[in-house]
Amino acid sequence: MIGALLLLAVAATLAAGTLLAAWLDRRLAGGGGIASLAADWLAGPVRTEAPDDMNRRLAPAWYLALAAAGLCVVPFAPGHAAIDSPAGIAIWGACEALTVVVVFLHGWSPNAPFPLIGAYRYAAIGLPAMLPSMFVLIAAALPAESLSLVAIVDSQRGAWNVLRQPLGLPLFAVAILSLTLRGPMDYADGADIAGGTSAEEAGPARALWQAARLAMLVSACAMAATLFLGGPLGPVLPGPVWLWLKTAGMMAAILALGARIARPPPARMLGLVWTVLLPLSFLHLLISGVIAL
Amino acid sequence: MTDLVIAALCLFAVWTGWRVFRVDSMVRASFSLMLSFVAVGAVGVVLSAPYIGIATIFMMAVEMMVMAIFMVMFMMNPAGLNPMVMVHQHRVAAVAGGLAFAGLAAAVLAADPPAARVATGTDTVAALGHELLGPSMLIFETAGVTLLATMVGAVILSSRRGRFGPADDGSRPPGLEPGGPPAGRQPEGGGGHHHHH
Amino acid sequence: MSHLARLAATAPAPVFAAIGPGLAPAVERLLARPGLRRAATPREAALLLVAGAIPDRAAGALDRVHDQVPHPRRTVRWDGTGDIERALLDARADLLGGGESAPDRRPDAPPAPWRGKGDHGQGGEGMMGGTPYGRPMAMTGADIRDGLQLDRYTARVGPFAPMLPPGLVLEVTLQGDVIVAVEVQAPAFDQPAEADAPDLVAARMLRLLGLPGAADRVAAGGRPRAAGLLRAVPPGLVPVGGRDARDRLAGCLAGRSQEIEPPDLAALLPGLEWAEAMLALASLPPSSLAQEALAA
Amino acid sequence: MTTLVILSLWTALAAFAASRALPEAASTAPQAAPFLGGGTPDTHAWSRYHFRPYTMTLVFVAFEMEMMFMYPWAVVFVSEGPKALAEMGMFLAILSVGLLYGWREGVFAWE
Repeated sequence: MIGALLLLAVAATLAAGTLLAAWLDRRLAGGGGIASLAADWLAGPVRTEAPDDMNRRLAPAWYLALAAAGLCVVPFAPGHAAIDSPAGIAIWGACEALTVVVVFLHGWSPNAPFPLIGAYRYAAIGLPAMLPSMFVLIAAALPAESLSLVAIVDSQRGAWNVLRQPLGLPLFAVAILSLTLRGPMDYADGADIAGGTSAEEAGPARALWQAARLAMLVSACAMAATLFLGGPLGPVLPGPVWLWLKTAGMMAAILALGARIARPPPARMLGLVWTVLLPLSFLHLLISGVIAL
Repeated sequence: MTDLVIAALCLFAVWTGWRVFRVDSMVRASFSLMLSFVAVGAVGVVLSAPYIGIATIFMMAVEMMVMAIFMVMFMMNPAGLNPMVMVHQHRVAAVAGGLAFAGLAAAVLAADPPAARVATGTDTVAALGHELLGPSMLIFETAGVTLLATMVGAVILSSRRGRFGPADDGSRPPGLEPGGPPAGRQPEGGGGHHHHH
Repeated sequence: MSHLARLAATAPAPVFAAIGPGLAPAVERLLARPGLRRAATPREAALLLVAGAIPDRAAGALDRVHDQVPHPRRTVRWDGTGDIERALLDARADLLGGGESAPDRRPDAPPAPWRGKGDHGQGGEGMMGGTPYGRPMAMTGADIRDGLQLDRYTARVGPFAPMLPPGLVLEVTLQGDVIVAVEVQAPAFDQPAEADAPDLVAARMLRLLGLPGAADRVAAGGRPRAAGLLRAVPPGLVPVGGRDARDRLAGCLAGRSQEIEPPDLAALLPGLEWAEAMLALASLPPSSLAQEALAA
Repeated sequence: MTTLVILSLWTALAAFAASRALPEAASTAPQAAPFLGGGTPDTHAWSRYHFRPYTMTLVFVAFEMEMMFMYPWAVVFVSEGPKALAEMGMFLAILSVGLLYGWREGVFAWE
């Protein structure tokens, strides 16, 4: 019974969150907004020369499914998640890894030059950009003594992780930007490659892909709120409401951040990820470890 | 019920594994193999080894992504625009496959799996952690160092750019005195990339 | 009109601009208006804005871009006068109300005949031969960076590529995303002096740095309000006259206009990664890539 | 088991939705041609794509594999105490050596 309710909550959060994300995207980051999604949906489809049809149609679906799967491990109330697995954060990590695969397939499948460049660029940056987020997940598991997000939420009853692990949220923000193809980490869809993996996509397929990007934003921000802001913990209001509020706040912050940081060419970013972000995440794990003991 | 699910997952793993050799595109082949491993990971999840199952999926997603990159990079006709046969040396392949299957099947039948069920509520992840920090510490550390050696080896073998110039120029360190012979130990003959100035 | 169409009608009209001689600055400022959306590719657009008199040499390219816009689509021509925003919005409203879509301008024929040829009728033979699905496959060639002999992809980009100045046609050969050879096939169209204005040059660079909002603010005379602008540009990128792309961006943001001698693109671009090359090109004032400049 | 059921549920739902929402499309030849700003390509885009940071991916895979050990380790970190801290120090040291070596050889770049 509670399980069905939680699944319903996941679906509702994803749907409402996607609409909110589209609205915020338009207000804060100059994105298309809900009306543009509708406009894309109404446009006619395009099939490129000899494409990989199966992967072309499935890529947006997998992206959406990964967003939903990721959101399932997030507790909506203290002690209750749709998937309360002892390997919760590993499930989220697997969703991150599969996102790289899905974005690559999206760019590979049209058999066209700009999407192809976008796909490979994303693989080059998206793969190593996952490493800092793995350190962040591992560090969050230290004080909780568990990989389950329910336990991670419980461990924050005293103090939120954003205080105990100060480097965590900024590092995870990089992962969110990379997962949702935004701002400085959007190597799939650059303007120099005419929109990259989406350059040959029109009509419902484009609308679905854009919606999936926003859904992934909801999911990733809910995860950030759970890892660092105590998830559903909070006074007076019921747990889910706190989670929604924190998630919406994270979404606004990520959208504003993404629209205000320049994106270097990929070769430069690759160096930054390995030589700046990765040492920082070592430091983060060390600090979190010492504090947890 | 569990048995049925496991059987279905195994069938899926075998089917996607078979697809690897039937699709023409290197990308499809790589990700078919990934799906096969995902099914194997899912079997792990069903068998009360959630971490190992999910970690398999996690690792294989990343590794098959890298594999797809290299397959496309080095294989002729990587997208299968011209249909082709993905299996070479049919007879050898069939014999090798049969032998491998027989060997693995024998190993499975000969093994003595623990009969006791894992009690519900056992924290298998913590048990794994204690094992890694306890009896299996040496294995764990050896794995760490082995992987470091892998990293260094991969870099040496694949990188053209070296500390002292491109690898195909010998990547020679500068001399200790200006114009002198390169510093460090000299490779013994047959290196193929000697520069005599 | 369905509910969805009514909702879609409130969205900014997605416009892909094919810019001819003389109108580049006007179009760049036009597309920053809130009622319009600059489409990065014709696939994203419903309207094709043809600004100015397109020279004959670009007529075929214009038809190709036109046919790539998904249905329902409409072309709007603009000579630089009149209320073009109104015209675009009217065309958009008409399309959403069920107005007729413009038919293809080029014949529906594949780039090379292929049907029925080859063992499986896919147009190819063996592993690499023939023209499967109408095009040959790429072949290997030398590389400039690490010497691996992998496939080269040769294509002509432009004259309406949004990342290049309008009119410029480059025949580029890529290995991966690194440019290994460039030939300038046609120079950029002549544009008024305003196209070289520092704010527009800066805006073009900001757009390539993933900051469309900041680009619009700068083009409207404001501050970019974004972080890491100069650091994002790799140092030493395409130096011309002792100043690299980063210096040029800093100069443009400070409002200094620049005099640049025409660069030799065929010598400067090979060896650069695509994003770096496009950033370097955007940092040059378009007049330095126009006819008399390249002829000199 | 619940995990598996829920994850397969989302996957199946999404795949079903995509197959309904995105019907097989057909385009005329001029519409199907790849977008190059009005230009034309000589060949198919699918090719032996020269992925530049290939050395990086090899270092990455080894790195990633090493990190998979850290998840179970994180769970017992507090209960094992200083031993686990020393362990982490060693692990980070090993990873740092790999990182430093890669950096010195310049593999985190576009070849």
